[in-house]
Amino acid sequence: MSVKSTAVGGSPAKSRAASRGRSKNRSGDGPEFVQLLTPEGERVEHSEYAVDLTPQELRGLYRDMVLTRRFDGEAVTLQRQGELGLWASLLGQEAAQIGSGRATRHDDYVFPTYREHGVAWTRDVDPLNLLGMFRGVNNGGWDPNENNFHLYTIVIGSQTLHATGYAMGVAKDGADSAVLAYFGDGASSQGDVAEAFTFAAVYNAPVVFFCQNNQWAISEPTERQSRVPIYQRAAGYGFPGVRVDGNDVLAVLAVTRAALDHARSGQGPMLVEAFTYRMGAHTTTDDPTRYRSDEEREEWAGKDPIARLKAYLDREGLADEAFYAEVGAESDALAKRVREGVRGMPDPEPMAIFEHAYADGHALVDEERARFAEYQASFEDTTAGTGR
Amino acid sequence: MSVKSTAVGGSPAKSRAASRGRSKNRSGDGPEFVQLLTPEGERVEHSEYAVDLTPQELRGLYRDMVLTRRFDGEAVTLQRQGELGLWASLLGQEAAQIGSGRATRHDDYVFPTYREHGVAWTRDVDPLNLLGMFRGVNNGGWDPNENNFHLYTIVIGSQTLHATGYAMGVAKDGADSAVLAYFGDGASSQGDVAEAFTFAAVYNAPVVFFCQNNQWAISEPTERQSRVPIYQRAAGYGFPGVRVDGNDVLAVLAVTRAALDHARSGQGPMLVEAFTYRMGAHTTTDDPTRYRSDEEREEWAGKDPIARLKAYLDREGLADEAFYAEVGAESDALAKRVREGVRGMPDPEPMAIFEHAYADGHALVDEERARFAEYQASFEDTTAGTGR
Amino acid sequence: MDRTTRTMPIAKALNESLRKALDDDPKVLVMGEDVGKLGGVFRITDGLQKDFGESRVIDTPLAESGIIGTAIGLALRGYRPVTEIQFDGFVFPAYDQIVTQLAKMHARALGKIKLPVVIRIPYGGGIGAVEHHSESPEALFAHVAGLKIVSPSNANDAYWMLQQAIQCDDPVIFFEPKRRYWDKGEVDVAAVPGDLHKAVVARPGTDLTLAAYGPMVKVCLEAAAVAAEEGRSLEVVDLRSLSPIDFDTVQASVERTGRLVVVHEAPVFYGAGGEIAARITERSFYHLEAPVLRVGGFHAPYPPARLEEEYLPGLDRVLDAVDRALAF
Amino acid sequence: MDRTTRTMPIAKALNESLRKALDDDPKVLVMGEDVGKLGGVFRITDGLQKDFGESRVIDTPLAESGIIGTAIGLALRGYRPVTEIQFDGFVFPAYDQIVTQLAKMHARALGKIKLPVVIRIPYGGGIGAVEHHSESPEALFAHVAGLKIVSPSNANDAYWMLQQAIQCDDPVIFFEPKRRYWDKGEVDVAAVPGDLHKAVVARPGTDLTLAAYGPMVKVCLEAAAVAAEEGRSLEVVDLRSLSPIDFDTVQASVERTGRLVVVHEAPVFYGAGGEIAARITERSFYHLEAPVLRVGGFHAPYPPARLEEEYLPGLDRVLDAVDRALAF
Ligand SMILES: Cc1ncc(C[n+]2csc(CCOP(=O)(O)OP(=O)(O)O)c2C)c(N)n1
Ligand SMILES: Cc1ncc(C[n+]2csc(CCOP(=O)(O)OP(=O)(O)O)c2C)c(N)n1
Ligand SMILES: [Mg+2]
Ligand SMILES: [Mg+2]
Repeated sequence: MSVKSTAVGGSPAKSRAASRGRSKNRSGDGPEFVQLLTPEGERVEHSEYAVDLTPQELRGLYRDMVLTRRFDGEAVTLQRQGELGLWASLLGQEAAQIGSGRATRHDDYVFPTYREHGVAWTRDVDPLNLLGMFRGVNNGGWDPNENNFHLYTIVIGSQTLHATGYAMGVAKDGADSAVLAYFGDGASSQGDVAEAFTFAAVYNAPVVFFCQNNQWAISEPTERQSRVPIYQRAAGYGFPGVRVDGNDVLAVLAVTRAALDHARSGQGPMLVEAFTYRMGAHTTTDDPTRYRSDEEREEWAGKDPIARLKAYLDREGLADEAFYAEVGAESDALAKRVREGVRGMPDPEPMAIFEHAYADGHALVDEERARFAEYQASFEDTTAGTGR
Repeated sequence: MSVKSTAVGGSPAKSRAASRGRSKNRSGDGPEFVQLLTPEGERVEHSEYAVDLTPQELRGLYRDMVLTRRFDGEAVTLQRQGELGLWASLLGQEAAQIGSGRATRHDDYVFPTYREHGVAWTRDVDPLNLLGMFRGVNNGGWDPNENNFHLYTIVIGSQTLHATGYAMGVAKDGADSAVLAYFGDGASSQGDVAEAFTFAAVYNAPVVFFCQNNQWAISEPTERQSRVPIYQRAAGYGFPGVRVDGNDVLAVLAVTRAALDHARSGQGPMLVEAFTYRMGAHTTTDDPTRYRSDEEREEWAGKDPIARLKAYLDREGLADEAFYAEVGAESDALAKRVREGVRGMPDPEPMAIFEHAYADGHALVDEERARFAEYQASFEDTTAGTGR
Repeated sequence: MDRTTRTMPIAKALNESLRKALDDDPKVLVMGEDVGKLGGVFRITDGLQKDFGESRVIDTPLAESGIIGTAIGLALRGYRPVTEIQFDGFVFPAYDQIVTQLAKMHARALGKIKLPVVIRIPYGGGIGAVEHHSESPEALFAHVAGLKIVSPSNANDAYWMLQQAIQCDDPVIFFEPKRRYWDKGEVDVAAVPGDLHKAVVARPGTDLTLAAYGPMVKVCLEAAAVAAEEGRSLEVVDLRSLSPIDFDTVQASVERTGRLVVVHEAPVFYGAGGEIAARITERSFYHLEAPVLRVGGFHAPYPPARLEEEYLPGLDRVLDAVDRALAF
Repeated sequence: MDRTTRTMPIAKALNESLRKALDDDPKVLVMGEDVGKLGGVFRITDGLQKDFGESRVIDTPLAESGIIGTAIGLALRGYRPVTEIQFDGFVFPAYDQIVTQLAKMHARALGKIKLPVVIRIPYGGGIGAVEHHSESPEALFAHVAGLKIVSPSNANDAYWMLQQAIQCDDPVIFFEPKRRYWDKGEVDVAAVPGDLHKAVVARPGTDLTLAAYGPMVKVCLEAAAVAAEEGRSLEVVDLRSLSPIDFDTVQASVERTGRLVVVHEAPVFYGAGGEIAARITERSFYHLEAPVLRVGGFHAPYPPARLEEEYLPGLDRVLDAVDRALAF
């Protein structure tokens, strides 16, 4: 009696080396994922996923990625200058974010993590809004319903359940919108994400789970979260999963659009794993030299999503210098607006502490607010010798 | 651009009917599971799983199942008589429990839910110990290390993580024992179970997850938890899953033994789904007529695990009347011992409330204990007229 | 008794209240484990799925974090989910979603979104159940800003407070005194209810105030009756709400009686009694003729059923505290 | 300063304490997110994986329930896991495992098994962080029987209390005052430590007692220094332990000074201050010349970083409460 290489209906019992080895899980090359644009910018076809974009649309994606990267870089600088308390850079993930964000319709609803600055851009969220929480003037604070873009969520994985519930509501309403829920490779380990898969499957909710596998959860490589590619998890919950080259904006767009269509046509959830790389530090307080090699980063620099699309545009003659210059100028203008905007961002009033604890009021909050106002006022009358 | 029936590397995007339909998920017939004994008691072979048991071993399994069922029935009666506050009957799940329990070695460690009375039997746990918590004299209370059988766990799914941690420890110790973690179809939805899968896979822990899919979580059928068979979940976490006919004690034994061997030989976790049926109510307080049909129950009565093994024994002439008579007598004796034992089970002393809150003591507990003792003592001196 | 008033057990009052909410507002949903065909393990949702359909009365997967997490999403979509947690001890898998998401999301959005989610939790002991079925975890939620916590003690409050909780735009945890489910009382379905968070004097008295909520109100009323025979006049305040707490009503009572005993099933250590004692002592320092005393659970896991009578505060323990307070 | 005494920041003292524990007992494990190569986001586990290997210093998947749940299993196997929760606000996914399993399993087994699991949690505000990185959830654990809760305020206590927590056979939640990580103090690695759960008088005084723990001890000591210049003598008690609480030491202090102010970062409502106020008032009713006052967080979600100075109890708010207590 023994377990052969294949259990009934299950996956092959992989050898320890194969299932846990770094190379397999992390390569991301080859036929294992959907790719429409090679790192060299060559257009390739895929049997199932296709895009047919106008030159203008292609240039639009390029512009989105460049502006997003510029905004992100500016935020890193602003953090260094002390204007922000923290920043979580998306560097390297522009294709994953712009491709998926541009796949959404206006009536779709997006649930981000804390790093989806590029997705926010595609949803017309003012970049300045994103900075408030990193500056420490609020904990989010934009109106999620204005652009159907939910607040950033810091507790890992939680938002996948909110997205699923929202999608259940969409289905109840009989609407044909879809919901797009972002999460990371690290987040894939959280019980909440598994519960979201279960609820989405059981209620056939129109939600697409979009995992940006940037291969790191702070200092932990993806092998600390899973010994098989994350997209494979979906099958076990009864819905399709697919891995896409996350640095290929065309492939991400094609796959996400298909997944959203799948969801909105009543076929239920789908999981997309965008295989990409976090080029920067986890956040501005992180020091990646402690846990990963320069070579790895260099290797991924060669797969840069923006350079890749530019190579394609140039190869096909779809963009000229004037276009690049214009995007450059737009970037500069954006950076300037962000810089000035953040510097002019006022600190909240102390009384804001009490402002939105409750929608319908709470007697204790009222009492504490009144006492605190009194206490604050007491300083105005006195000039305490002890510096009190 | 569309999602075809097969996503890259993912599972087929099932049609709504197929993936959510009751019939598919619940049939359990056919080649979808490992079976070595048909409901009629015919021995069939399986390409991967085999058992070769002596007549004595076969009779042993029969005896285990009969005694377990008798004990369980006695407990139901005791509950009706008010001797127990509650009972969770295993009726119908004897093969799943005896088959898997008998697959364990003495040095293996078992983490049950609250219904594994048959497994406890195979681990030599005194049945009377199991009754304490249902009588309300303790919350478990046996020494888990005496038989490597952990306490019953009531909060659904929690124990799968304990089992995984324990297995991580076994691996650290370099021991070749395995750990067997029970859970239900309902439990498969809990985030903790998913996290257990993740930890077990990442650390290659020697743990076998054993799901008794008895098709109901109180009043909810398995479709409320999953739209595909539960064993399929394992593949998405990178380890093998297999479904076995849970009413076939030989198949359960073979598959569980293979899975435990798989685990102890360093190949990591495995998931076994035993497809079975809860013949009784969820617990003695439940009323299953509110949510399921008599026909369903009748259909499953035809697959009775004990009748099935008996048919085989009789067909092959492996047991005679004397044997059955002996088992009957043993059952009667067991029932009597249990009945008398439970009736003689003393209520705990009030001061037991404070007894084991902490191992190393806690000042407040000491203070409350002392005060309570004083308070209790005060009644001894007085005869209050008001009935106080 | 006029036509709008009927006598019914608390369980029935809750059922009718849910029915009315489902009837009045198509956005109200009921969701939880076994709330459908079974009608919940306590039958509080009995018959609702039959009448309102599976899309409004939803049997969920067995995952509490999932229940609350998806309820949040449904609320974001404009629904008003009324969730059921099967027993007190099973709310903890959802604790993260409740404390870090549900409680904080309105503030996180600077008020731009609302989270009208109700979490119904049958709580407390006294029903002879196994582990995790008899706990009183209310303090673990009341410490957290963004949540409102209430607990009715009688059928009329059960009916109306649940209506008000569902209408509230904030998340409300609705603790149901499970061992009182079968206690009957008059429910006036036409009465205009008072403030959800206001305490009421359930029995007036002059010598000492007993403050309690949920299942302990009955014990306190009984204690007051016994004490009355002994010539002592106890006032009983039914707090009804644990966040916010109506300190004004308690203070007014204490300033009449001069003494306060707070009673709850939950462990005393870090429990509601401490908060009430601290605040009332601060407010009424010169009125108190004795320290505020607390009667409640011990600092030990909830004991097995055969010990719960000793563990739970009963008449004797309440009157013992009354004696001690009066002896001060 | 003798040879066994060295000056180091709290962070370093914790690191050395973990190192010593790993050295002394092969059953001790360190586990958590990013505790390996990175050495933890606060570098408390810096260098430990390098020296003790991946099987004793374990980077875990990103799942807090999994961390505590598997730590329980490891403890059942005879290990002594010292787990790290990355920030206070991320402990809640593990809340169920902590409250229903870790806290209760020893009692459930009638004492037959032990659960020597330590949960280290950097807690509190003041570091300008984003949401969920500045909370003080200690009361949410202290209410639960079966857990022990401690929090050091200085380097020597950080070193020794962590040693003692690891040696304790009960689960201990070890709250580390993250904004004091870089505060230096003398650590005597040879001193025989006192009881883990004993409070200490950090500064003697006669007019009023300030009781605090963790990060607020420093604020109270500063307040006492300022008050001294104004001619007021404040005694500061460092509680060190929140479950159990050493009420004897607080009581003795209060019976000398007659007044008590409790200070913590955590919200006042249902916080540790309420428990202390209630109990000390009961014990020392006739000694108190003023009600016990509490200074702490408001009943609102922890605010964004630019408001935390207003939110957190500082010198001024402590002295304001002192003034009020003395004016009574
Ligand atoms: C519940 C919880 N635990 C821990 C953290 C701390 N933390 C913040 S980001 C992060 C890693 C996230 O990794 P991943 O999901 O891959 O997303 P990425 O940062 O790579 O985008 C961790 C551990 C958290 N925010 N929430
Ligand atoms: C966390 C939690 N939620 C809810 C419950 C209440 N409950 C007890 S058993 C049960 C159903 C369990 O179903 P399953 O896992 O299939 O096991 P079975 O009872 O069928 O053996 C539920 C919901 C619980 N014990 N724990
Ligand atoms: Mg990542
Ligand atoms: Mg079941």
